[in-house]
Amino acid sequence: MADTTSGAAKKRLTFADVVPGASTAKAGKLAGNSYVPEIATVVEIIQETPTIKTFRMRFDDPAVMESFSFAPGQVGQLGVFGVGESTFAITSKPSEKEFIQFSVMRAGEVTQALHKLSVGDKVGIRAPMGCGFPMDAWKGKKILFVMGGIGSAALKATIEYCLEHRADYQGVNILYGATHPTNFTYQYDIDEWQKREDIDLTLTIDRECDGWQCDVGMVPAVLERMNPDPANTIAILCGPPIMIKFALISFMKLGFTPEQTYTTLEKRMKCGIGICGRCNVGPKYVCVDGPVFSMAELNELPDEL
Amino acid sequence: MAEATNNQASGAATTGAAPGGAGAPDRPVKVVGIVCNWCSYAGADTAGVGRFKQPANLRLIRVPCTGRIDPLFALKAFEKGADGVLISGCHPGDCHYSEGNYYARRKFELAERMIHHLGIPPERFKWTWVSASEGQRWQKVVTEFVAGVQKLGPREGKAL
Amino acid sequence: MSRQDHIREFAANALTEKRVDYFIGWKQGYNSSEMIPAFVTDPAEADQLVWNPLCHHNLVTFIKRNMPEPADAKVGLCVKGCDSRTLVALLQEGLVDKDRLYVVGVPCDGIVDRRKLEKMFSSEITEIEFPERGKVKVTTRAGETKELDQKDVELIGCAHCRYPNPLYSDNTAGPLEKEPDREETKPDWSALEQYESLSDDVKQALLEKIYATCIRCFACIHVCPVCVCWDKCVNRSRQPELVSQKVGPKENLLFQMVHMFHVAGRCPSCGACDRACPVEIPLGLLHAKMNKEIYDMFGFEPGVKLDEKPVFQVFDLKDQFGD
Amino acid sequence: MRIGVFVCHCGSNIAGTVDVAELAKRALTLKDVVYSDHPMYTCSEPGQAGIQQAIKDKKLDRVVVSACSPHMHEQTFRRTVEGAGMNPYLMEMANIREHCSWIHPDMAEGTEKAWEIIKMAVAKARQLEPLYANEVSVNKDVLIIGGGVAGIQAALDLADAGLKVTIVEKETTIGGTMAKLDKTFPTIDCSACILTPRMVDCSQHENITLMTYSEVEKVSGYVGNFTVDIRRKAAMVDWNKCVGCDVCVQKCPAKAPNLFDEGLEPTKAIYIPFPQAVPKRAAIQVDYCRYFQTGKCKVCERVCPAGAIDYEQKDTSVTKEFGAIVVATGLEVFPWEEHYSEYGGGKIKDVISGLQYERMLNASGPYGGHVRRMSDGADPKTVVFIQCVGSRDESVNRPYCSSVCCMYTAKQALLTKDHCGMDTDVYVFYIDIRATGKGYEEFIKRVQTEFGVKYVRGRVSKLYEQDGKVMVRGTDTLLGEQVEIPADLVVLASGIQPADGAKQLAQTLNISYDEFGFMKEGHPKLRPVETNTAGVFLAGVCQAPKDIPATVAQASGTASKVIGLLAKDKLKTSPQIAVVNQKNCVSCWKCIEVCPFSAPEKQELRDGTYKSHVIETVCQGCGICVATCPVNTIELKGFTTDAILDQIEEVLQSQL
Amino acid sequence: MASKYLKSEQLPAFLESLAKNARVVAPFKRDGVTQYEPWQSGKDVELDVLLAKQSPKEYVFLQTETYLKFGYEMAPVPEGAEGEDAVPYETVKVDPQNEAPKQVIFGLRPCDVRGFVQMDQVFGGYGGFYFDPLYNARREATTLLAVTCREPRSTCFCTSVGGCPSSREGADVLFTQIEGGFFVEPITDKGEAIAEAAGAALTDPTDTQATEANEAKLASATKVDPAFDLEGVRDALHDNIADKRWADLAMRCVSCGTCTYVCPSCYCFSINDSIVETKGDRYRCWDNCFNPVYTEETSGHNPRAKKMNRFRNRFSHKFWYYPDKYDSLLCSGCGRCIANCPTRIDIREVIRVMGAPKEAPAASGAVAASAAAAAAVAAAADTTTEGKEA
Ligand SMILES: Cc1cc2nc3c(=O)[nH]c(=O)nc-3n(C[C@H](O)[C@H](O)[C@H](O)COP(=O)(O)OP(=O)(O)OC[C@H]3O[C@@H](n4cnc5c(N)ncnc54)[C@H](O)[C@@H]3O)c2cc1C
Ligand SMILES: Cc1cc2nc3c(=O)[nH]c(=O)nc-3n(C[C@H](O)[C@H](O)[C@H](O)COP(=O)(O)OP(=O)(O)OC[C@H]3O[C@@H](n4cnc5c(N)ncnc54)[C@H](O)[C@@H]3O)c2cc1C
Ligand code: SF4
Ligand code: SF4
Ligand code: SF4
Ligand code: SF4
Ligand code: SF4
Ligand code: SF4
Repeated sequence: MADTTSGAAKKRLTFADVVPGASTAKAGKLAGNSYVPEIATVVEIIQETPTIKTFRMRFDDPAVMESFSFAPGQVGQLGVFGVGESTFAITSKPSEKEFIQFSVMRAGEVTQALHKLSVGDKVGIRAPMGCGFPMDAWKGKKILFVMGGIGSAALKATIEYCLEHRADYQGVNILYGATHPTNFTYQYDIDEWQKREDIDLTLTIDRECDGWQCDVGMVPAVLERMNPDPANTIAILCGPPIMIKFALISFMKLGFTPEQTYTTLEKRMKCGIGICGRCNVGPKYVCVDGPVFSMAELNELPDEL
Repeated sequence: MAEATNNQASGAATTGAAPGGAGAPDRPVKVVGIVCNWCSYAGADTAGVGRFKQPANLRLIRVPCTGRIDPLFALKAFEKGADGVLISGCHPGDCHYSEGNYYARRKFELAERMIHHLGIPPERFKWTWVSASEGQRWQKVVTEFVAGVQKLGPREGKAL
Repeated sequence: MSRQDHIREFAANALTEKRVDYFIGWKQGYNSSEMIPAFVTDPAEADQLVWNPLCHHNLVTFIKRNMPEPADAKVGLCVKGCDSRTLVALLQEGLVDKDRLYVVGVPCDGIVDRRKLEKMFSSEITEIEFPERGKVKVTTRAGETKELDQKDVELIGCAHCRYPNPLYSDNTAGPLEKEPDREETKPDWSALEQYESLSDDVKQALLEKIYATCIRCFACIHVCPVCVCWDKCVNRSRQPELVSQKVGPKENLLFQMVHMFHVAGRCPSCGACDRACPVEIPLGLLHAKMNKEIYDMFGFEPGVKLDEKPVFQVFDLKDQFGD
Repeated sequence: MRIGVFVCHCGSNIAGTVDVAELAKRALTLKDVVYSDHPMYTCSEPGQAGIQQAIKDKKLDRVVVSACSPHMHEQTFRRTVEGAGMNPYLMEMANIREHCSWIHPDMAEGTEKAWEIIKMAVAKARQLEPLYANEVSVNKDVLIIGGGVAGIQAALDLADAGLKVTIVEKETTIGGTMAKLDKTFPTIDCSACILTPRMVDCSQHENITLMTYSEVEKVSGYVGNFTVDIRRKAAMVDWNKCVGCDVCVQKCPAKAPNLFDEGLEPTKAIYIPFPQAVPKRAAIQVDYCRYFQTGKCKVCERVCPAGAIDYEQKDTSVTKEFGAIVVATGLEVFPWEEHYSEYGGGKIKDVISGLQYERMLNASGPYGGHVRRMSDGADPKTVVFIQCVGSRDESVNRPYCSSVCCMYTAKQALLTKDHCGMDTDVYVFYIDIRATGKGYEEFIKRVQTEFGVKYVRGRVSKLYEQDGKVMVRGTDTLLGEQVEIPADLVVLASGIQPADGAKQLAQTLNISYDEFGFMKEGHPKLRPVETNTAGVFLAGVCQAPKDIPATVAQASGTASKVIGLLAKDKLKTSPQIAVVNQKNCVSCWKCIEVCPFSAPEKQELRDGTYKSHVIETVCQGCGICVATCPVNTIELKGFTTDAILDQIEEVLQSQL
Repeated sequence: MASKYLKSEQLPAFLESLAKNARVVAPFKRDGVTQYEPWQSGKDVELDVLLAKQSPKEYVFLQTETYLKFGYEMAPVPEGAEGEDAVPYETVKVDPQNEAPKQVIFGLRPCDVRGFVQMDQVFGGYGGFYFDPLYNARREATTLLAVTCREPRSTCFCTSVGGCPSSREGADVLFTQIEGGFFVEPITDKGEAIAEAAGAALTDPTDTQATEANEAKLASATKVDPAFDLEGVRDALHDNIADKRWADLAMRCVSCGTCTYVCPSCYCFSINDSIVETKGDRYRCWDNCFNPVYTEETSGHNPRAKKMNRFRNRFSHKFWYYPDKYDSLLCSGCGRCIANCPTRIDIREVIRVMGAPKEAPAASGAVAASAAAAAAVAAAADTTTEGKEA
């Protein structure tokens, strides 16, 4: 996470200090014009649910595609020229080199425009942004993913990361809820996960439905039924605000501490680089300090989620 | 106001087309027409069927009812550089939705007066009624209106 | 009892008797030259309330959609003549809940245009007193003191005010002011004449100059009591994008036209927008013209009769315009 | 997005003055346009097949057909794209024929304009969204409001077609105006003879429910699914018991005005309008009833053999569901007394209205068909008819022609001669004679020549009493001289106007009406029996003045429209309607205020706040609410603000 | 760097000399309203009115700034192509914009300058954050010529937030009005260059002039009323975050955002696209945290839905959030927000109430001359004698 309080570099930087293309982590952040998106072409579109589509895009500049890397949990600004940009979690596998992937729920203006895209159309991408999950620090722990609806997008890359580095983690446990069987994203992956021995997957839908074989009930209730052991576990939570609210209560009931419970925040954002002042919750900026926060961090902030 | 560069000056920057020089004063005027589907659009059709010649300066936008037309569309057109705006619909009493044009005429009347208040000559804005059968009247309305606008010439570099 | 005492006494009683949870009036700002809206909840604070010709704020603004919380709070409120018309306009459309309001009407004999005053002195005005009715005594930071006739420094609308006495109130602070004979006299729009006489080109140039200075701060819209959509204003919407977010004379003027159309038939020219504009754009020029034309078209004055509907929400088969 | 553009030649209709091939080529430079073609006749079989092929091959997701007016072929091409699996509302037309090639003979000019029209259509196409028609199930019951001849005719037609019909009639009996008439023009056949059998049919038809002495109070819902509250007024008589024997009426001591007889002679407080009433049931006019006024009497209760009198009866209300509603509320005679002081304003006894005269002529009327002076009961020797009283008269705000008065006056003039003898002097003051029906003109001629009725062209300026006569002073405009006729009886051909309460009813039904209260048809020529509110139809004089043949014809026309509507089990509603994005709704309710169809309603959300919501099936898609909503949070699907603005920008793009 | 003297009559000539190489911006009065505007010869600079209505930030941080132009093109279909090849494909060209004409702003007050200093941190990549090329290009091309305040207004409180009416911090040159002209102190290299370019318009000052300037500075510093004690404000805001008094204070606010637009240090913005057919631009434009839809998410959920939230955010940002990030304040005490707020919301009052530790309720009325103010006066005296690198 960015060092927000250091106030270290007290000298005003000039262009001379910010050599374009510099490669150290810090200079990389400072390099170039962070407002200018990279152009990418849509190479594949997958209709996940009636309102969610997954887009795979390839940067037009092969060098950019090649050097692109991100940490699980990081996000990007995906935009349609003429309509605008919006923030989305990167949902490709962190090791993926062929394309960058986002899953977009149709909501407002930009998402509507994205949903109108066809293969071959151009988009602009600014990524990666924000901080990912401290995956290294979690080595040797059990990871419990609790997600609902489009929240799965935010955790997709992280799940993939855990599966790719399965040996590093003691357990991978996924609880995924949707309103209706047709509203599960990544059905193809789910089928895959269900087959794997080393993943504990629980699917649940809100209400009974014909032909449904897995759990029924709201995520928090199912979570309590699952009764996971908090010991040596990291819980990651993502979904609609109402789900988060009640799932948190369940977690606390189950004995999880705020320090071991993580979530990724959604806030409206524009610049994505900690300037425009839109996504802040108190002194924290979701775009640079987040979107990943532990509950312990959030408890320190004003009640403006 | 700060910068009068292309950044702040409206519109012009968007397309990159040079505003000032383009459109010598003698270019044909461009008139935006917004008409209701049931009467005036059909009236224009009737004029077409009757081969009633009209000036080619008008571009029509079809909406269901004059009641659908926000007077701000006219202002928006002027903002975007229209030389004239024509709005037409069913005669009062003939509205397909029975009341649309009664609301509309109040708004258009105010719009017309305010548009003049903004310094846009009244000849550049007209609202009227043309029924589906009045092909000839459509021709007359269009011809006269366009002639009036053409007489004033293109609008260049105006505030609105 | 002076009007001010009346207001104080009324507020104190209403708060003590719990008839209202809040009382909104005016009080002194950071010095005696500025009055500001006051929200009193404690009867003991009622003596902060003031009434004088600097109390220009239209307090109806505070009850339109962002009525003090909780949602069932009862509110006491002072209104002047022009303010009351905005209240009536809201009531006409059922946009405020009468039962939650306790309105003290304050008959008004003119409000001082502080900006007019500012332009008369080179140093900052730090003190304004009213030694007697109709007189204004101004003191500046440089120590200069001057006594002026109130009529000379009043707001532009006050000279021809047709409704100095509130048109809707539950209680009146003191005796009524003298009203003009409204049967005899028509509304006066002479202030517009000079602008109206300009040529189209001059008008355009002038507007361009005026609206170039607007910074789109939205103060005008947010203080407007009859604008009910301030938090969802279409001027800020990108879907549809009726007005671009860019600033420029065209966009700024268009943005004002949006506001104008939305308050047409509901705006009584209370002038709140005009006074709120930090860059002093004469917004009243649009609203006065609009009201003039509406009067001409329908013989309608906004916010006067409770049982009327704003003219653009209704129609009349007999409307006489159009061809 | 992948748009295909098809620029039609329309033979030489378009290609003659517009370079279609060039446009098709240029179209490919537009953003999102991936395919273009210029078929010879796009609407032809091969033309449509070409579009469908391109949709499949080129994976098009929007289609722009640049051809004729959408009024011509929008439906055609919607079906075309639908046939290729595309949503029909993703097709947009650019009208380059009626609006371009046919009116601009110059090729260069025409091509340039067509190009911009196409660009606008493409701009709009980008904004199009797939739309899906809503299906609603249909209730097959029909409500008919008004039991005059119009209502009766429609009811019988519908009932015969197997639909369940309910007639709501505000009087105690059906029959309406026609039941009051004596003979009918031009055949002079007896009105009752032809009407009463139909009234009886109504009461006996298994598919017809009569609800007389009832009124419609509230209507909600939409075509196929109306919910109607009907209030049945208390008659103070239990109609299940009443057998219509008339004993109570004979014994009742209290007099009351007889409205059926147009007030000629009083009836009793308990009354049955006329012997052939259907249903034949008694009702008490409480305002005149001695018991209700003084608390003593109860004669009727004592004499009623069926024990049907019930002084405690209260109004009752029922709620019923219908799929369609027919309005047939008919007419009312123009209240001339209030407007014509020059004719004595009702103070001169021997001046009566045409309908009163019908009652006088009627054998079952108060005088058994005996024509008499109202003042002294004497036989009249001179009878003067005055036409256009309350018709075609701006000064009383009745500029329209009542359409039946010329004819019924002629009829009454003829009957006068018949009843009072050929030696009776009969004058008719007229302005014009309107006799446009079949055999009507001939009838007038006969009245004039065969029966010697004297027609005087001119207005009567004054009626006044002198020496027991009514002096008729007027001008004969043909001779250009003043005339003054001492008359024994003067009959005013008072015009007709919509029934009392028609405007309120129209408001309840949400249909429009003109300033006089005549209900408005959907289109004066093409939709004469429909209204603009889907599912509500008109029959008879409630729509406009007309005579019985026209009334009956219209009623049958209406019936066939209703049958057509209800023949379907499901109704498809247009998806091009308004939707509220509730996120931004500020609950100002202006949309509710202005919608002519009351489609928007207040909807309570989960958090207890109210936001506007447009009832899909009620909305007609006019967009008035859209232009009114200050926060622009209502969108009219298919005509979104963004689409309109984009078109404006597209037109002016070269201007910027 | 040597101080200079500029005669009042020489001011136009001086500005003229600047205008040769750069655009000159200065406060002018138009229709009774003083605003920073591009200078043209013949216009009289307005220095009597202490503060222009708006801060000069709009000249560096533009209210609307197009930073990207783009255009879609459909690649033409090669002659005779068939099948998939015949389908035109879309390309998009982007053209980043970042023009920064040279400019000199004359007549800003030290608090205006301080606004830039504070914004510099945000945009300038302090603390390892992003470096904003748009702002910085303009900032580098801008020279700031500040003028010492003579007659502070009743809304001024720079001394309470660590400033002073003659502060040199951030300015390239400081002008101080004295008898007959200005005492001119070039501070930075940029300032020095300006002084050089001015040539003969500037003369060497006499000692009396230097003393006079000193006195003027001291006098104006003492004229600024102390507003509050900065000590502990940050922590108090943190502790008071859920305090009910926030709602009471916000009551009178109409949530318009005027305060932020006139403020020299508020910098929130929005990014929007506009397009007509195939050509469009992406621009950023001012926005503000009082805008009710500012934080509203697409679902309709708004983290700062209430006026109170937004109100609290602005003041907390200035005295808590920003300090946590950049170790200084985000307010220069210019008082513009007070004077231009339609209901005269007083930031001093807000900080007095909410910035006071919970247990010790704020003393009503003005705080006795605070340590910070005293220090500021002292500092002012200090800086006059000897130029200090900012
Ligand atoms: C860190 C992060 C990760 C996200 N990941 C995903 C994801 O993987 N898949 C997905 O479908 N959605 C995701 N979202 C939500 C997504 O950003 C919004 O649905 C999207 O911005 C809606 O934009 P719009 O243009 O369609 O709506 P509009 O209402 O038209 O948006 C207008 C502007 O508001 C902003 N905005 C509005 N709502 C939000 C919001 N909830 N979050 C952020 N910005 C907003 C955007 O900047 C947009 O430009 C994520 C949000 C954040 C902050
Ligand atoms: C004096 C006179 C003479 C005429 N002579 C002839 C003639 O000779 N030949 C000819 O062809 N035509 C004649 N006409 C015209 C003829 O009467 C009409 O054409 C015909 O009666 C119209 O029928 P209707 O069903 O539309 O209306 P009506 O007969 O008026 O029936 C309407 C019915 O609706 C009922 N009603 C009204 N409002 C409501 C409500 N709100 N709720 C429920 N029920 C309601 C009324 O009580 C009435 O029963 C004459 C008319 C007049 C006035
Ligand atoms: S208050 Fe003035 S500056 Fe602000 S938006 Fe309104 S007109 Fe523009
Ligand atoms: S627009 Fe201005 S004058 Fe009119 S009501 Fe609103 S604030 Fe008052
Ligand atoms: S579009 Fe609006 S006004 Fe028109 S019918 Fe539908 S809801 Fe009513
Ligand atoms: S007009 Fe618009 S804002 Fe007002 S209630 Fe209707 S939908 Fe809501
Ligand atoms: S917050 Fe107010 S006082 Fe502080 S710098 Fe901004 S405008 Fe000036
Ligand atoms: S503090 Fe004042 S200027 Fe700022 S938003 Fe509130 S009312 Fe507007």
